[in-house]
Amino acid sequence: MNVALTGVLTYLALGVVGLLGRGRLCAALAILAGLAALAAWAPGFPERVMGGLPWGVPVAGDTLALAFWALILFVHAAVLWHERHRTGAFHPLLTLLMGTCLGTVFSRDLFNLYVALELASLLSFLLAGYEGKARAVWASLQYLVLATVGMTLYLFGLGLVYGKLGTLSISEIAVRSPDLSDPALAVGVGLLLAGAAVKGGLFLFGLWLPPAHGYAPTGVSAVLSGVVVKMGAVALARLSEAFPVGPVLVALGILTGFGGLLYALWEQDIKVFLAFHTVSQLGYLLIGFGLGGPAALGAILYAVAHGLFKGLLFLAAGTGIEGMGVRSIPALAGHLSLPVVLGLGVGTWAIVGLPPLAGFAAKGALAAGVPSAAKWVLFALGVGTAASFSKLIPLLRPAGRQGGLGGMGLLMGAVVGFGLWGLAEFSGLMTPGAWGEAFLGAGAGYVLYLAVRRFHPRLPRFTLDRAAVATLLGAVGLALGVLLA
Amino acid sequence: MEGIAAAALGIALGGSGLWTLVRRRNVIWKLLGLNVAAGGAILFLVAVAHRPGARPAIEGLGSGPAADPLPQALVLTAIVIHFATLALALVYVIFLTEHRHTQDVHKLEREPEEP
Amino acid sequence: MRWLAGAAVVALVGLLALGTWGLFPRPPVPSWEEATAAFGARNAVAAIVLGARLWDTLLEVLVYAMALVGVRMVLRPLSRVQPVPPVSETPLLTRAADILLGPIVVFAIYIASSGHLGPGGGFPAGAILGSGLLLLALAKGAERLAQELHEPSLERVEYGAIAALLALGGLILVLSWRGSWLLVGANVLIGLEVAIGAWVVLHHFASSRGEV
Amino acid sequence: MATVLLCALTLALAVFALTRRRLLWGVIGVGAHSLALAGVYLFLAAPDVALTEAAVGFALVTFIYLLALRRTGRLVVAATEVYPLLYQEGDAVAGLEWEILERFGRWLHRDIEVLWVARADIPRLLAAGEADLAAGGFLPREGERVLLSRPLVPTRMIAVRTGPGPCGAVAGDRGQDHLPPGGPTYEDPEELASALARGELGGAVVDLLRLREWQLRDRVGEAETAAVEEDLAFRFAVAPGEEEVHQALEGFLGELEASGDLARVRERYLG
Repeated sequence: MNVALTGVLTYLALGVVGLLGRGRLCAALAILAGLAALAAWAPGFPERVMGGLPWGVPVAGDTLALAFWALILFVHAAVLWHERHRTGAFHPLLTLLMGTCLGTVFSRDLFNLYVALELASLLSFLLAGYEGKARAVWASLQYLVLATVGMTLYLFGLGLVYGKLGTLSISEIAVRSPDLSDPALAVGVGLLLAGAAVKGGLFLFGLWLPPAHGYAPTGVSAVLSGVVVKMGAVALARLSEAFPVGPVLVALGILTGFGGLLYALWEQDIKVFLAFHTVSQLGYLLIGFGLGGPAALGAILYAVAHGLFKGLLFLAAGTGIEGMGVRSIPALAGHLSLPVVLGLGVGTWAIVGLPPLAGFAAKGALAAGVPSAAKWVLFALGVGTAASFSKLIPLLRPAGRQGGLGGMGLLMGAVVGFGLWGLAEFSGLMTPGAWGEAFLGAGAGYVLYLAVRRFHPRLPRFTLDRAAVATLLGAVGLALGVLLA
Repeated sequence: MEGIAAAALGIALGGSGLWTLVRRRNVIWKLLGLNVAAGGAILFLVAVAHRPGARPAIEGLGSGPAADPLPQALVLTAIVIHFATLALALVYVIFLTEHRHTQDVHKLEREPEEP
Repeated sequence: MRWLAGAAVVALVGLLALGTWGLFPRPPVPSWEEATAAFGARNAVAAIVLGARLWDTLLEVLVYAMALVGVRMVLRPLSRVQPVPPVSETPLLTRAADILLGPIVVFAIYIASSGHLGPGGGFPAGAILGSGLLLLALAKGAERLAQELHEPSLERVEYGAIAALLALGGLILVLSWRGSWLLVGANVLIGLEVAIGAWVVLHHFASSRGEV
Repeated sequence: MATVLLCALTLALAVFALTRRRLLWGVIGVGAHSLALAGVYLFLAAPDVALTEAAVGFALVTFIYLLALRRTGRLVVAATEVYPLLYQEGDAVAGLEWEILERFGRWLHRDIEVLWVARADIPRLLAAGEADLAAGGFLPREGERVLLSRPLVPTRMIAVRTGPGPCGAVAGDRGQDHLPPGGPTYEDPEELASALARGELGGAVVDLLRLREWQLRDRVGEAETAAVEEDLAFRFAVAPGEEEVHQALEGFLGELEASGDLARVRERYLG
């Protein structure tokens, strides 16, 4: 515990020192310190109470924390390399954000999770509005309003849960196996879930996410979609460890998965499209965390894989937009340079789940751990993913070879490496059945794309008022769901 | 009695604040509503910490049962976090008023002229 | 939309009331005197905020500091070039500010340094000091005060305070050091950070205003 | 018991604050509510929370709201409709004065909000700080303390005669001063016009612009303008406490006049 905590404190301190100058150097040092700390606590550590009993914050270095530390440090390194020309507060803020995420994933305390999420989101929106564009600032303001709604709900839930159980430690709550038929507890847990769902940007709760991520600077989008959003999913996973809310989480995951896809399918702005897609991919994580056991392990793997290839996709898309000055997918077609096309291609191949890249391995690991009914849901989500990503096919025609790979190279290597490691690790993936299923899903997705691309349905736009009402209704629904389930 | 009254007040504040949030069109009004709602949630936590006839959780201050210190400590954190978020939100409101000349949510939601 | 919003709020309030119903009567609080004494405090809330849950407090201080970074980042480019005149030139206000500032500073220092013994702590102390500075700014003119409080060095002090707090966090959380001097140190550092922050926010809000 | 009463007071303050029309009152009300909330915390044996709530939740939050309002606050304009100065067009506002107000708002970086009220209510709204400006068909009477801008559109009060019968006017309007004793008054110019059209009245004391509006919409037929009572001008009126706004408005109108824009706008609406 001490090593991990020292690592996080060093990370944060280097971020703060970086605000005074030499931000990039501090960021590099922080990554090194983080790597050293990770290596020192690598196999994990059992739960300990930081600060001592009876009020301390319990932390543990479990598999989830381990996987996320590796992901966070790697993505941070790639983005640092990709955005190395940036000066000023950019890199220190990024370092602080990544340090916060490192601290979030090993926390096992309801209130500490909330504080950490609050800091992470505040930092992400500083970074999203970094370039001072009115649109990004409006997106950030919307987010701040909705996040405060989420915080209010979360605090009410915390009051109910703490009032009933007298503890905030996730493990201790789990040991007491709380009875959710008690209305106080059920409503409290529902509100906690709603608060975490707002932070995580789930469908109907986090409708701030697509604009905020879509209009952020390139490297920031990669970090936000790759790492930061998943902190909300981590909080939900922790909640499901404490309370028996697996089915609610699975339902939320299905809703999020298909809801995000619905919006991604027809979106033409490439970065907003990718952001909607992040929402839909959170569905996989929630289904995995909700089912627990081997599925949860699959969800962790998928979180890491998604962090790598979504980061890659955002870096590629952002580089393309910066070079061209336009954002819509048809306008970008045929104007992208070779490195960008390579990045988009590898990312798309991976996210659709085709072998031998990371998406295939992670989706395979997830599917291996779920019951057969859930397999069909995952397959349908995969088809939808393939359908929406078919839109990017016209972009994959390079128009020149200027520019370098930058941080994309690092992420590309990781996507390939992760995929090959997965193939070697999970014996079930090296079968013709698994490969056939993957290609069948991609093919079905392409056919679906051909079928739907002529329609242009007018999906309801989520204004701030609607998003706020949706959040409140969602919270009511979750509380009722927990109460009645 | 005091605890129940305070909890009820907290819930009522939460409700009225959230109602203001969803009904008003001006962003600053929305933030005011949120302010009241968050205050309600914080009061709710303090009400949960309270015990009938309790004294503050400070050694040597009065006698008898003390209030639960943990929620009170959490609330201190929550108050400051809320203030920080609010300050940032108001700064964004100033920025938007400067650039878009309005605080009306419906007008802000229309696409801005600049790219 | 209106009905939906009303239904959502009413349902939420109803659910909360339903949940709260089951909370009363409240069980007794376990004894905390020993744990408080272990941290060298008499105020249990201070022992939690500055000791057992210093980790939360560190993150919270960072939240506060990051909000300040945001305020600076957004408002600096919007600042007007022309100096803002003092709100009022009346000698009464200036005199009152001069007389009040001393007690305010003393009170803030008292609250910060005795927060582990009685009610108080770094956050209210910093906020009170920040409000006192605003009072002074109203009397003297924000720009003049801003010149006297050199902002770049304030910024350095602020970040230095946070770094020191993080180091203190290492001592308390990693090395398990205990003692009332640690709590006083943490409270004073937090108070410093909050006061500077409050001043920065208020000053930026006040001086980057439009023509009226 | 004291706690319960304080809780009730806190809730009442919050409800008071959140139901105001004017943001400034909302902020002040929420500030008072926070202070009462700090008192509740004191009663709940949470002195630390009370202190923090008073210092952060009350002092700092109220300060930043007030400063933000000073920076961005909207200008509230209390007005009565009069074509073509200030009138409603569907949901939107239009007219000569609206065009000037909109440009003034942009110049100040402030939103403009128009409250449509009865003429007689305007002085009260200005005095209570519920509105900053008055516009539209507002011609201040003797003894109404307001700060006046420079004249925008010249007009005059006239007595209209359509037949035998008493003479009417709008309540609180300048015309009331010239009304023969016993003449009825109406809340709304529209009501006055209908009374005139129904033949209940033999005449009215109104301003020239109002008469022109009625004639354009055929509300009065054979009208004789009986006597020229007084030369006046339409202008903005600023609430008595708002010297800063008044100065800014005068400066802005001065610029507008010097650049010739004011004349152009006048030309467009009045021909």
